[in-house]
Parts: sequence; C-alpha cells; structure tokens
Amino acid sequence: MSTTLGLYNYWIVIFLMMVGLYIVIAHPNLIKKIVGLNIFQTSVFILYISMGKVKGGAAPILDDAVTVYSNPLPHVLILTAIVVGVSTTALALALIVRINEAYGSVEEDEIHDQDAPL
Amino acid sequence: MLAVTALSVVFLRDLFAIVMLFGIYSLLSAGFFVTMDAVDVALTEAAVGAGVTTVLMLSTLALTRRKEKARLSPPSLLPLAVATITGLVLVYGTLDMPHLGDPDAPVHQHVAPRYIEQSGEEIGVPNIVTSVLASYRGFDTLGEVVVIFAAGLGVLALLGVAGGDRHRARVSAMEHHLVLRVITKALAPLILLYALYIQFHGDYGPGGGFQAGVVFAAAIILFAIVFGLTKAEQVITPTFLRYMMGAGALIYGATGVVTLVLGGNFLDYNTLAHDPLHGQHYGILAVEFGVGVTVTAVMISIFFNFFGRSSKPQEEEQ
Amino acid sequence: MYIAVLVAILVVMMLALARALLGPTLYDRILAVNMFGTKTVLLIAVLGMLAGRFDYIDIALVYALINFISIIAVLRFFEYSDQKKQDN
Amino acid sequence: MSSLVDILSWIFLLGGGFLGITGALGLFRFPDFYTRLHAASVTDTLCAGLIITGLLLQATSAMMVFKLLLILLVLTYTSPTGAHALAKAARHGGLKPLTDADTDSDAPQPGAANPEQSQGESPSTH
Repeated sequence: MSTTLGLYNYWIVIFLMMVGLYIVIAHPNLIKKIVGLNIFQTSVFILYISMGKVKGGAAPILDDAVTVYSNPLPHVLILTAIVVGVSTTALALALIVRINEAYGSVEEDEIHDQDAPL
Repeated sequence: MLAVTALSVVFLRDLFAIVMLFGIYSLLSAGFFVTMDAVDVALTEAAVGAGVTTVLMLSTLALTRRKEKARLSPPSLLPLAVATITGLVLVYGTLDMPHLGDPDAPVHQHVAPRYIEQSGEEIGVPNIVTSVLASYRGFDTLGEVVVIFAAGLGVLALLGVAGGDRHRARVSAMEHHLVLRVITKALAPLILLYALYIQFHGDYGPGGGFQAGVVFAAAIILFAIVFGLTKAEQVITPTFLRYMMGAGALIYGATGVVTLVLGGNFLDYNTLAHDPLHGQHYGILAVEFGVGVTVTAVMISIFFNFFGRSSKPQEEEQ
Repeated sequence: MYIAVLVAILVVMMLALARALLGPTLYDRILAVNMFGTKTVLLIAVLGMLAGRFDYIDIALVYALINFISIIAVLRFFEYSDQKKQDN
Repeated sequence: MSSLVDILSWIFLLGGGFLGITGALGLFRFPDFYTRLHAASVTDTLCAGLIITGLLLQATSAMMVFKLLLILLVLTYTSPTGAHALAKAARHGGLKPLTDADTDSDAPQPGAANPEQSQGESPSTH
C-alpha cells in the first residue's frame, strides 16, 4: 500500500510523459506537436520537483522557525529550465510560422507531399 | 486532474481549445509546485506557462490556421504501442525509486545539504534557491542566459525580416474598448512595479531575474495588446530591445570578468567587497539584474515579432 | 476550517475544468479558464495561510496579474482570427 | 476579541467557499453562454472578495495585509473587466443570448446545439 502511495507521483509523471510522447509521434499537426512537447517538458519538471520534496519540509527560504527544508537544487534547475523552455518553444513556433508561410500548411504530411516532386 | 487535461488535449481537434486547455494544465502544474514547496518554480511557471507561452501559441495560431486537419485514415496503433511500452518500462523503473518525501533519498544526500546548511553563512541570502542559482551554480545560469539570448536571436532571424505590409498590426482591435483601456492604464504600471519588486526581493522571498523578467515583459505585452503595437514600440523601441538583449548577458559576463580582475575566480563574488558576504550580495544583485534584463528584452522582442506579423497574412493569404 | 475552504475551491476548479472540457462554445472555455485562474489565486493564498508562510501570497498576486493578461490576449487573438475568417 | 475576529473570518471564508461552489454549479448547469457568464463572474468576484477578506482577518503581519489588499484590488479590477470583455467579444462574435422565444419553442440555440461541431464555429456562422 505504501509503495503505491509513495510512487503515485512518478506514475502520474510517466502517464503525462507518455501522453506527450503520443501526441508528438501520432499527430501530424506541428502546433499540436509543440503542445505535446510542452506536456512532456512539464512532466519532467514535475518529476524533478517531486524528487526534491522532503516530507515535512518547508520552502527553501531560510527562516529561524524552520529546520527541515525541501531540496533547493531541483528547484534551481527547473526554474531555469522553464524559462529556457519557453524561449525554445518560441523558436519552434517561429519556425512553424515560417513553414506556414513557405508551404501554406502546418500539417506534416501535406508538407511532405509538397516536397515529394522535388 | 492533470492527466484528464492532458488526455483531452489528445482528442480535441480545435487548436484554440487546446491552447486554452494548456493554460489550465500549466495553472494546475503550478499549483502542484506550490504544494511541493517549490515556490520559486511555481512563480516562474505562473508567469511563463499561463502568460507568455499561451500568448505566443495564440499568436502563432493567428498566423496559421485554427483547426487541425481531419484525419482520413484511422490512427495507426504503432505510436500508441510505442508510448505504452515505454511507459510500462518506466513504471518498472520507478519501483526502485525512493518514495515521495523520503528524506533519505539519494538526491538529498549529495550537495543539497551543504547548500542548505552553509548558504546562510557563505552567501547571506535567505532564499537558498537564489543563492544556488546565482552563486553556487553561476556558470550554469550564465549558460542559460546565453541560451535564452540565442533563442531570442533565432526568433529575430526567423521573423524579424521585413515581410509584407505590417501596418495592420499598428492599429489595435481593442482601440475602442474603453473599459479595457482604463483598466490597463491602471494595471500596467502596477505590474511593472511588482516586477521590480520580484527582481530585487528575490534574495529574501521567491523571485529573481527570471521571474521578474517574464512578469515585466507580460506588462508590456498587455500594453501592446490593448493599445496596439505602434504605441508599445514608441515606449520601447525594437532597437533598444536588441541592445538590451545583449546588455543583460554582458552584465552577467562582466560581473565574472570584474571578479577575475579583482583577483578571484570567474564569478567569485567574494572579491567584490571587503566583506565576502557583501560581495556575494552585490554579485547576486548584479547577476540577477543581468538575467532580468535579458529575459525581459528577449520575451518582449519575441512577442513584438510574433505580434507584428500576426496582422499581416490577411493580405497575403490567397 | 481552511481545509473546508480548500475543498470548496477544489470542487469549483473541478467543475470549471469540466466546463472547459465540454465547451460547447469557445467563450465558455475562455470563461472556464478565467474562473480556473481566479480559483488558483485563492487556492494558493489559502494554502499559504495553511502553511503559515506568506511568500505564497507573492505567487498568488503574480497569478492574479498574469491571469488577466492571458484572458485579454486570448480575446484579442480570438477576435482577430474571427475577422480573418470573415474576410476570406 | 480575537475569537470574534476568528468567527468573523470563518464566516467570510465559508461564505466565500459556498459562493464559489454556487458559481461553479451555475457555470456547469446553466443553458447558454451569457447565463453562465453571469453566474460565474458575479459569484466569482464576491467569492474571491470574501475569501481574501477572511484571510485578511487572519493575517499576522503588515506586509501580508498589504499584499492581500493588493490581491483584492487586482481581483476586483480584473475579474469584472475580463467578464465584460468576454461578453463584449461574444456579442461581437455573434453569439446570441438565449431569449424566451428560444426556450419556448425549444429552438436550438447557437453554440449549445451540437457541441462537437459547433466548437468555436458559432461566432463565424452569423
């Protein structure tokens, strides 16, 4: 029983990860792929953060009244990762916009079709 | 709840609705971060996920089309199978993972205790996340800032090229919306002020350059949405933004160089003042300021580029 | 007692989520997202009270601000994409 | 004295929670967009106000009171504005309010009639 509860978080993370993966693999629409990537990304964030949690711990801001803190290291990594994530997402979206301008479509198979005669 | 939201993303075809759902998803995950004590992360996710990402995705949607194409052939089972099998393997892997909240887990044994116990004396900043971010792992963060800078450059290179007629974006559709204008006028300065508070209060509470930069950019984005791009670009010109993008990263790097000149290691703030604690404090302030400037400038210029395009295709399409 | 309020807010969030999933129009979804955001602000504020650390209030404030911005952005772009459709 | 404040704050908090649930039920059950908007936005504002006021009475430091007041201010500003803008956008987009005529004749109202197909479509059909 305790195993299930203790690992519940990880399983949710894995489920989200797989949903993201599925979207990326299965959907031809590029924007939807980006959303899938973002879901995947968030699931990794959640994995890190839940690793950093210490039972009974408080937020890692020094305070005389508190003795147990959660692990600050994952927080740092994820904090920067989120901001970097949004800039890479923006880059990907910019690419999509350009693809749309060049091909008039954001569907993967249509783009392939247009490339085929070349 | 997260799982439900994610699942529904799979099935919905209207991309607009998907983006809405993604906003909810990110709100949920930020709520999760709060319960996991990661206040800084929640703050970042709040500003980034719910604000900037949604806005960027929306403007991309405005540039492309809203509906996902209906698929003719039934979805093949291969991706589902791949995902399921990978998932099962990963679940098998978690059986060996330490339980949630277990204080003896390997993650908590390595460097983290040192950060928690020593940072009060070595850095003198109450927020451990800030001291780890800007001081202990200063190199990492410099790298991240450069990545953000590079992403900003990439977007500029892709979208900044002049193309088509851009004057449509100049006039906002919300120009006539009186209530919105008044509220925006009242709120935008408040948001800017609050961003500054987050920036400089980051040593003591949740906050810091990354979050402040995003919130600051969000205020400008709000202004640009309601009052139109022309007015927003009068406030902050694109050229100025381009300089600021570089300037932030430079401030960060320069702090490192200054410490070198003063006889320490790169990004060793102890040399910045006679008292190492004060030195650390100055160093963190400078570095966080650099981070904030770069993030703000990159976010705003990314948005301006997307937004400047978003009114154009009216003429170009067909 | 805080717990009661927390549960109430969670129930509200669940209902809003259901509305966001069901639609039927896009405006319903936007409305649900808006409500969801407001409730997240309250949730975090109450959680902060429960934990006795007022740093949480900062986050709630940021949420309140960002939520407004995203709603305005959604409306702006949605109105726009509508116009585009009518033009064609 | 302090117990009185406590009781007051509990009343505020519980009232807020109750209103929240009411509003959400309205959001969930009402027949068309405008009624839902009404249910959601009106109760939402008051619910947020009550809960924040309840928290205010429990606040321990001046900074906290200030921040809570700030949240209250922001919420009272933004939430009605958002609702207003939303309603205006919906009206502009051509979503028709449900009137007596609709309910009498059971006529399918735009948007709710065929959820899967009409998602987001309804504004452009008018």
